[in-house]
Amino acid sequence: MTKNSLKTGPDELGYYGEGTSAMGGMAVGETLMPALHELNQGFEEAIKDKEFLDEFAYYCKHYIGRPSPLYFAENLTRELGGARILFKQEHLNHTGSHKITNSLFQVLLAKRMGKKSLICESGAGQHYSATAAVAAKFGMPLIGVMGEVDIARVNQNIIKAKHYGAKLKAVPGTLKEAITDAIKTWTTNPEFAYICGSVVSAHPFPKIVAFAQSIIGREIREQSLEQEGKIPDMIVGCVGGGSNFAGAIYDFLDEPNISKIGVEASETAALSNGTPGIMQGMKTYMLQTDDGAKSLGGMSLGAGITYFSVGPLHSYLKDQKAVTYSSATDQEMLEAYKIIARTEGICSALEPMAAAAEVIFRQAKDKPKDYTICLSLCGRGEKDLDTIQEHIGKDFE
Amino acid sequence: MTKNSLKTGPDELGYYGEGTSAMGGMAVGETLMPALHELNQGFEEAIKDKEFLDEFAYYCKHYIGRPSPLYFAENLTRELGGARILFKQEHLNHTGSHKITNSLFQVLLAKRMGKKSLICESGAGQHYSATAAVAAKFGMPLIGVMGEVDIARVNQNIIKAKHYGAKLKAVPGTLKEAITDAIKTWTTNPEFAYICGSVVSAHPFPKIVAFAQSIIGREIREQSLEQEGKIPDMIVGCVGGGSNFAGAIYDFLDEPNISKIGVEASETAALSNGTPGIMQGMKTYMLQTDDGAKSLGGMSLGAGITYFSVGPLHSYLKDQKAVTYSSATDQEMLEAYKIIARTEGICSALEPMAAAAEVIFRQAKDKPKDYTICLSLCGRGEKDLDTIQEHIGKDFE
Amino acid sequence: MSKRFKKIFDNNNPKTKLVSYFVGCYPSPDQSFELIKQAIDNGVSILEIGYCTSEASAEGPVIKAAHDHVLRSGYTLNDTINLVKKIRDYNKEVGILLMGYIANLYKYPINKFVNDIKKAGADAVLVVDAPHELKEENELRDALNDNGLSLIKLAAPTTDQKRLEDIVKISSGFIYQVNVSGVTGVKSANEIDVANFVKRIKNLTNIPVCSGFGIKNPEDAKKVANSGCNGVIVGSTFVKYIQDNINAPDLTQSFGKQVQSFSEVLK
Amino acid sequence: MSKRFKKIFDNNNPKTKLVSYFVGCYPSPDQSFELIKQAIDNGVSILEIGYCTSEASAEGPVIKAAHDHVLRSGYTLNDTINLVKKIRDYNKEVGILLMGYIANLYKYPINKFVNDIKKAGADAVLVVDAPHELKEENELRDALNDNGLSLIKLAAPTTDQKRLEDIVKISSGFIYQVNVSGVTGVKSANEIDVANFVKRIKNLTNIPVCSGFGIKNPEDAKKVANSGCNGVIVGSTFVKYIQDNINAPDLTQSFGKQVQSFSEVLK
Ligand SMILES: Cc1ncc(COP(=O)(O)O)c(C=O)c1O
Ligand SMILES: Cc1ncc(COP(=O)(O)O)c(C=O)c1O
Repeated sequence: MTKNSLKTGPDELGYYGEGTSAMGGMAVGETLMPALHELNQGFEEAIKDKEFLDEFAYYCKHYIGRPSPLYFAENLTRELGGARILFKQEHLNHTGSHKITNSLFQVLLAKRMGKKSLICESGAGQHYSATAAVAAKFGMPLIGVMGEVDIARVNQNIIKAKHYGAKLKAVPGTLKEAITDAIKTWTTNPEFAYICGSVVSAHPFPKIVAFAQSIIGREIREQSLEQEGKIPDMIVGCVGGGSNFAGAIYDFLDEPNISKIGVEASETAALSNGTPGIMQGMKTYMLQTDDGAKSLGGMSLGAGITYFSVGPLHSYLKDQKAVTYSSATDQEMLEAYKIIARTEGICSALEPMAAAAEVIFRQAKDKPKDYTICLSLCGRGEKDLDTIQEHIGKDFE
Repeated sequence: MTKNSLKTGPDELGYYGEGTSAMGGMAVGETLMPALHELNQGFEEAIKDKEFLDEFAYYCKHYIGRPSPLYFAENLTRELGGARILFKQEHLNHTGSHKITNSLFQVLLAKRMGKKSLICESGAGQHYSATAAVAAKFGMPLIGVMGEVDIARVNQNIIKAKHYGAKLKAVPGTLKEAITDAIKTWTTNPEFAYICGSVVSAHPFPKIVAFAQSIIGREIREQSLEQEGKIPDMIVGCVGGGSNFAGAIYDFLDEPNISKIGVEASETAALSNGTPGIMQGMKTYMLQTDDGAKSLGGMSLGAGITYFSVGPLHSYLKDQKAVTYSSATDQEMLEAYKIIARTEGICSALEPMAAAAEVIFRQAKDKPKDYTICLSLCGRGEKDLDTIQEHIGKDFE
Repeated sequence: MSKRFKKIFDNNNPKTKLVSYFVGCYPSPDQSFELIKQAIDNGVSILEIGYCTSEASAEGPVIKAAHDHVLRSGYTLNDTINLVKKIRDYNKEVGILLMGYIANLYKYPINKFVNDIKKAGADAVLVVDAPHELKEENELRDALNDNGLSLIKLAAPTTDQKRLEDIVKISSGFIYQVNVSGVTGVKSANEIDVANFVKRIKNLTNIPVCSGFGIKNPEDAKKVANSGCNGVIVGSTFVKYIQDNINAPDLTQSFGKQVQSFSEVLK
Repeated sequence: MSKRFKKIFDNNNPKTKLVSYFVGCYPSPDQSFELIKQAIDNGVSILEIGYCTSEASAEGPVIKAAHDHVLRSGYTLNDTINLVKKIRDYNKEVGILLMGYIANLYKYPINKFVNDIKKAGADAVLVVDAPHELKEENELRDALNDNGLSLIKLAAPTTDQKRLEDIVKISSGFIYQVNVSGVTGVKSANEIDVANFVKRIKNLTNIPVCSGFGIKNPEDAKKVANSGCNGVIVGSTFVKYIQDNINAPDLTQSFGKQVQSFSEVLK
């Protein structure tokens, strides 16, 4: 990796980029700083340990079911009449989303570091149920923090996590409040391992999560070369904190000829509508009041992408103009859901439908037929069925 | 294959075995007989067509996500202290069970035969939602028939199938009534393709479904040889109609040193408690009144294994003493669910928990540590969460 | 073929026979007997007496409800065979055909069944879900033939020429020509289709053809009779009449008139 | 270090300083000013004036509720700086420290913030989520130093020796010794742990040490004072008193007594 590579990762203090415009960092209370440094050291050691990486690869294959297929969406392609669309089928992973790869990695890391208990936050509950599954598998107790709004809308994940033996802490609000409270819970128990669900929060979490999820992009490269004879021309993924998309594009960051589009929920489009700020442990783009006193942002139907902020890597990539960021509305997500259910027989989670909307409504149609777009289909829809029924149930009658 | 192989399949009229004790056959009305013959011919042609088989393999890999992993259940093994337990992770398939492999195969076959519309029945709704997904993918309309009791308990599958564009026909009762009504619906529309969900009904369905699902056993062989250095000593699967278990054992039928145990729900244990009879298109063991006028059998919590009868292949294998059949109670299934959720972080469907109960409570403990048992974990639990919560929700508090 | 069937079809009066289906023992053995007597007295030439099974796969909602009623009431195939005996005692000319599914016969078992119904005075059997590909069909057919009884075979709109030839070859008594693809009592028959189908069969054989499914009123019966078939089969329409009037005190009498309205047009 | 802080800690009376935390502008700027005046009048040596942010990650439920109230009411960091100015106008001796999160300072931005609070009469700043690893901490520390103001650093029970040495090195004013791992106002401090921790810091530096978190009553304050620290920090306990009595007409007076009950034991 050259000095100028976008893949060099953050510096030792967690900054992506240099000078005052650098993103990331470590903005947490003193109580947690030793834990973060310990984690960073543990991570750096672990990824040099072949046995550890083999263990991660073993469970990726046997427990998660990786690699997730790269699937040519023939009908959708035909219907749109433009680019050739590939789905990266992360929804087929155990527990139903990309999240488990990260949970698995961090829990293995925690185990390696001798940790005995786990904490996590969650938006859509995917990270919670995934971490709970892995926690059960490795015999570690877990406390998950979630916002009450999300708990109500993604109930099945809560029940599954309970069956795996995890304990839930409910706080008012959504993912944002869950993250703040998870940090408080960690501050109260700094000897626990905090299993962060996306490329967000203080260093070294963005680095660790991006590392764990970068397997997605490496699989895409290998599968696309094998199946399509070339790598995709464009990669599109939804962005809440940004982990599935970071994972999908990481391996391709130094290939500027590959277009990369990250799609946020329009109600919480930090990269399109936000400004740099420092909250929840990191400097990054976010929706906030001018004085930085209050986070802002509405509610999206995509529980996992209802997040006023975004991982610092994405802010950096935006500033570098290496990646394009856009947003999609609830209406567009629901429309995309319908189209993909009907054409491909896939009941997707709503979050990746933000990315699908970008592909369907804005990217695929006017592209030539040999142009390939890889869409990160990062979650299955069971958790969202009630929400979908409530909003567009009548459309299916 | 030798004449005496258990894998020779049924004869041209659908009989497994010879003489009056032969099982299977074609007991349907005249209206459907031409369709069955046409289907048999279509099937025999298709499986000689390399292109067709390649197409099936292609979608198995990319759409379903096959091969499903063969997973060493380390914690469960440790907890039981006996045999080494492997899970065949069929629940990781798209739509969440083994059923989709069969749906895919039959829909591809229907397409090859020029069929334009589809009918299916379903118990747990897994076959319905799987067939609906595949039907959407190949642009064919589908009518699914389900019992009202099942519709109420596995509601998510109904909603997903609706989103895929399928139409539901509700009939009073459970799987048994759904099968009878599906045959009526087919009789009314004999030009439709009937996509049968298990190794049941009239010839050639048992043969076709066993063929499609036998990929499970071939994967088990290959994975077990690669991972374990040997094939499993025992294979255990739940039996409703018997397709996942048939698929798991088919490749091993001529290897008598491999134990094979099929586990029914104790309320509808046709093989343990039934007698031969002819209903729903086939001669097989079933629960019925002495005069053959009425099917019998109670209700199991496993919607997909609440079936008074069983596929004729299994009746044949029972009579041949080639396979052992047992049964598990609701209580045992729920206990097994809890143990597997807690030890392995897997939220399983209830049906395979019948097989898990056999392994956990009756097989694994007293076996030596180098004895391997492969459990067919053929469905994920989301569809059953309400039922589980209702019955043992308090156990998780 | 039984002598009785031969006599029925050899007779030119009525021109087209009225074949009528009854669910045996519905709504009870006694009422069933009274209704059937009315049918005989009002011009039915052949009775199809259905025995019941829970998984009947060719019955529409009307006949299914009657089956369920009989099964719930606990009446069995034995009760239906007893009913046949009573009918035969009442009338020596009417043709009697037992109709149902293979499930019950297999358990009876088949040889004993043939013996028992012969003794009771039946002429034939029709098993909806026993095509000639089924071992038990062969067994049943042999036993019936050995006893001078007929196995009535079905020919459906989906039956192709080759298959029709096979069916004709093994048929005796008459051929039950199914007019529509579907369960009993739902779809209506199309006049032209019926006529063509009858012609197809008549080209192959001299065995009488009775045409059934979808006949809802005397007008339908008349139209189907015009197709050239030897008999018209009315099932769900009669069962439904009984169902709809089950509590009417004059059901038996009014049912007789209902039957007559069909037999009249077939003279 | 500001001259004022030096003077406060050089003075032997009171033996242990009472440092008290207020949510700036809570429940309103005027009431906040009145309450703080009472605090000054009843023996508080150093005031921590908190400014609010929605994602405060170290606050327990009591202080969080107060923050939320202030944010909902629309009072800003500017209002809190104005409050500081009024306090300074009222009293020249009391130490004033602005305390909060980096979010608001980053947007203010930092240089302007330092200018404005210096003008308002503040002595120091404490930023909960700005460890010395953070670029903005460095920027803020430099600006404060340049202006003769202090950046108060935290030392936590989790802070290891190496890190403590680094913190001590960059500290000025005093060191905020956090007694428990956790958010404000929940866990209680353990006497022995506190004493050991104070000793650990004192071994490294002469900079005063103020000990905070988990002090719920005068007795706790006394025990913590016995550890040898230079100041005792009371936060949630005072905020909770205000919260619980928010509608009491004599809140201001009774709050003064409440403060006095703490300052008394520290003399
Ligand atoms: C299905 C799904 N997709 C996407 C996301 C967003 O997370 P990220 O942006 O980190 O990929 C979530 C988070 O919960 C999710 O559950
Ligand atoms: C999860 C699951 N397992 C098992 C079964 C039983 O089917 P079979 O016996 O054909 O494998 C079903 C049927 O619906 C099912 O959904």
